[in-house]
Amino acid sequence: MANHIGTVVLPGDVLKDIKPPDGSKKLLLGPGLVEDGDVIKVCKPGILRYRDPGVYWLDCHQKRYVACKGDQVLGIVTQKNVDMFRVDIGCSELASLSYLSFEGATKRNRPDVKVGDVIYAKVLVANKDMEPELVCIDSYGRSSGMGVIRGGGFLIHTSLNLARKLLNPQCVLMKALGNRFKFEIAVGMNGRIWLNTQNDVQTIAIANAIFAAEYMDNDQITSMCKKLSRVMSGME
Amino acid sequence: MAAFTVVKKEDLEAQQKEESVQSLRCITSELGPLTQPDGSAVFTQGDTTALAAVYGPADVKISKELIDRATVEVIYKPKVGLPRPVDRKLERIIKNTLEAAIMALNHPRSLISIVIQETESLGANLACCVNAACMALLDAAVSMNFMVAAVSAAVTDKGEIILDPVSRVEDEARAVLTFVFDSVDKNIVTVITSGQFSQDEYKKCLYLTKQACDNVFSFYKDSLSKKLLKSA
Amino acid sequence: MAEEIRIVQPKEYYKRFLEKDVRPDNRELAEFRPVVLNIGCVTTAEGSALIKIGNTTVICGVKAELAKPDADQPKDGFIVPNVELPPLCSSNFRPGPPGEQAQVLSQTMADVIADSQCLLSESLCICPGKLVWVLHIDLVCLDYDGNVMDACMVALVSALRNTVLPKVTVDEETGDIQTDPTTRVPLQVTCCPVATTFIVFDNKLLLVDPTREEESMATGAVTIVTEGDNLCSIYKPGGTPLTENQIDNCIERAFTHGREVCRLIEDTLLSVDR
Amino acid sequence: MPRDSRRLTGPEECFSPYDFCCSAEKKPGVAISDCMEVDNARTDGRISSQLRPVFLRAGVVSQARGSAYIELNQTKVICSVYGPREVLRREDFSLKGQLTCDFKFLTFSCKQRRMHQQDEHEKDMAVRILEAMESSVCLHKYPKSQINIYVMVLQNDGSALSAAILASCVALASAGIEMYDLVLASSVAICGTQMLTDPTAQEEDAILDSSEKVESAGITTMAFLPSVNQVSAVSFDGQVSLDTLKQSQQVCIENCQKIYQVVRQCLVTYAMEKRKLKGR
Repeated sequence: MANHIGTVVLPGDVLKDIKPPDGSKKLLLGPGLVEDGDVIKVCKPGILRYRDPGVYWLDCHQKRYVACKGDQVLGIVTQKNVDMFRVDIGCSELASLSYLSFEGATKRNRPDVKVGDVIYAKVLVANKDMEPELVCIDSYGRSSGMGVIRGGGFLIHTSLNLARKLLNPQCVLMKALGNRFKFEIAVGMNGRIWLNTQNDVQTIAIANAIFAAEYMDNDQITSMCKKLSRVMSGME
Repeated sequence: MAAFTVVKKEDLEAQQKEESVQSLRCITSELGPLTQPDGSAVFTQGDTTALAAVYGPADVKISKELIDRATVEVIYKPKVGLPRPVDRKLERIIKNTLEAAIMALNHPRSLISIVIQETESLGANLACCVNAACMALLDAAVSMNFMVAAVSAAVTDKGEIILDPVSRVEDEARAVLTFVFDSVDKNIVTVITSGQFSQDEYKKCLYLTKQACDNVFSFYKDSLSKKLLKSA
Repeated sequence: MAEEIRIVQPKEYYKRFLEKDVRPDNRELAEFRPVVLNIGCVTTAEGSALIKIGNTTVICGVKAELAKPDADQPKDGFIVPNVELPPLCSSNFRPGPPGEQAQVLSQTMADVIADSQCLLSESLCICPGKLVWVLHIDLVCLDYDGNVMDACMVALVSALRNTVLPKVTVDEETGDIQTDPTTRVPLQVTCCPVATTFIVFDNKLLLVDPTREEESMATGAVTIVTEGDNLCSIYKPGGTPLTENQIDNCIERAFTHGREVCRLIEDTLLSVDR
Repeated sequence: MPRDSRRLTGPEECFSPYDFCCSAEKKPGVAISDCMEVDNARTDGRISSQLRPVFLRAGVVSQARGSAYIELNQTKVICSVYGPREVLRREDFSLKGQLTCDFKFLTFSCKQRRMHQQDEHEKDMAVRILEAMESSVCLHKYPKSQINIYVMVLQNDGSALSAAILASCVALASAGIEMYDLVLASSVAICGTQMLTDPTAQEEDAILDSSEKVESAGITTMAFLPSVNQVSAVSFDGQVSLDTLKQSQQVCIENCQKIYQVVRQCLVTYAMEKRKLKGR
């Protein structure tokens, strides 16, 4: 199996030598892999990744978000219904978000959400035959950072794998930027990123830094951030 | 943007025992030239060029909605003027070809729309469009059962067969055949022919195009590896 | 009960039959529907034919008109085939301009005429650079029960074979046109291309001459146009990938079917007195 | 007119070869005398009050709810009925069902080629058919729904309108649409003192655009409900005195009664066949 890991596989490729690791009988297939009878088929172009125990998935480069259970996403409220909001999270249909799935919300006191608000939420239900459903509370009923994002800011759209890259603990971009600038950021798995900085110049700078980071490795990123901070200090 | 170019030199010939006429023209492509669509590609075969853009899975009009599978729509834009019946036929052919490749069952009640702009039609236009569309789908990472590669061949009056003909050859040829193969077991997804030809001429073309389609597939692989490894 | 299943789960319904190698209209997989051909049924047209393949009915009329040829091809006449799928023939079609399917069919007809060269546009020349014939070939589907492509092709060829044009002469000096409706000249139709359509059911079975229901469930289709011992067109627009052998098999069957249909057309032509 | 991008099109302007026939043989328009021979037998050998043989058949279109095909010698008309089906747009919702009619001469159905697009004449015909049928169909039984009649003339050799009405009537009946009564139709051509029953195209042309002026000439078409003995629609082109018109209408009614048996017979046989199929 080693020969496949880390290499690029394309739709239609059959991964014969993927077997559950000895010991556990279980084999977990991530995005891009489907079980077709007794073989495992690739259905997206991507890089095959493996993690113990027996977890396989593809790193694929994609712009369109397809809802997936447990993802934390950023969405924009587009409609208000009787008992739920419709939220655009960038997938094929609008996600639904119940009034009651906010911290401390009851039939009496409804959360204060307006059409156009940006929401940070978790995908509760993601099924190809149903519209996705969001919640803004964890299993304990707490809003662990989720809910309506207030206080201005700026929303940018990126490719999904850039979003994943930023969220990856190995990625130094956030730290590097954090050393120099003071800003708030929220990254959704659906490739939407919310930024809030001290002034527009910084917003633009950071946004560009993020876009630029897509095809950089960590060293390049750090050097880029150094350059950026130098330029910025020149401007301010 | 994952924008770059891979130029396949005539090393294709090396892989084939045929003489020089039996090779594809040089293939180049650019993945993701457009920023707005979910996936896009420019595909060039010799002087023939097509630009394809993919949107989806996106939301679909109720009138077009299918409850058990994704709606696949192809829009072919000719260089000038409104689409005429001849363009509609091309549209239909490309649509059915891609429908076979796309895993429509994975995205029910959604729309996958492919827009193809005729850029430069100098021989083997249909093949070029199909390949461009396939690359665009790969760029958008739409889930697919297999990839498709199209190759056309011309039968001259003397009965000799020329792979991937240029427009001049096409005009003079007695028949032009375009084949589309799938990447898994190289079965025939699409055959479109024009002009009269005998059965063994058909067989010959099939044999040659089948060999040549491997080049297209390996080209797909190279291009995508470059793109993906870059972003990793 | 059977009817209910047919409506609720058509696929299942068909599978049950096909397991036993028979189709719901008790045909075998490789069996064609009975064909009825009526040539010369519309006397207002220069040529006409009506074909019934099972329930599918297509009428074809050829109307000849005169026009000035294009400057760059002074010898070429015009052949203008058009296929109409009116709302009359099936509830799937709405009134208004032709839909995608009709356009594709029209184009296919035009392509087949060009590929098979059964009617050369030069043969429609009356006076080079001055006057040529325009053949408006209109195919109208009256009953849509599948396999319209094959039906159209037969109707088209029969109608062309049936077409006779009045004698038209152009005066060299004055250039006035003279029509003599009493003397009539038949069209020079050199050959008779025949289409044979197969559909792929459930990604494996090959059914010939599909009905509407079968078409709606098909996962792919192949149309093979034969002309004598030559192939005129192999038209497989996508759908389930097929192996070479499957397609070769189709070609073989297409050839035999082609000969039969040609014979039918010939016989019918002999039977119509003109 | 913009070129039709959805069809294959020929050159911009074409003309029929028959416009260039030798002048001796054909004048613009036919003289009425041409279609009348001595001892008022007509060119097709009928006497003035004689109908053409009617061939009528129900259930010819397998896909349609009901359909019919009628032949009056060379006049061939096919008609199919779809529905009742729900109205597509919500705004034209009504408790009374709505009846629509779509009428088309095939491009090759007349001596002169017709265009693909429906022209004024065809729209007018559609309206006339609708008027004839509407009063007889029990539309109140089909709320919120729509019944479509589609009529196509394969070949027009006169009396197309009456043929179309007969066809739509049989089609509706065979579709099991509830009707108060059958709708029969017949045409009469008036020229001077002559009453030509069930005129042919030649006669129609002669009367409508004849070169020499006639003091009274025209064509009456009447739709008649036999069992309730009422008239649902009358259409007349030309100019005649009022009592000649009355007279012509009388002739129409008589002819309709002659046709009644044919229509009846046709529907009975159709019902029988259906029964047999059910039995199996």
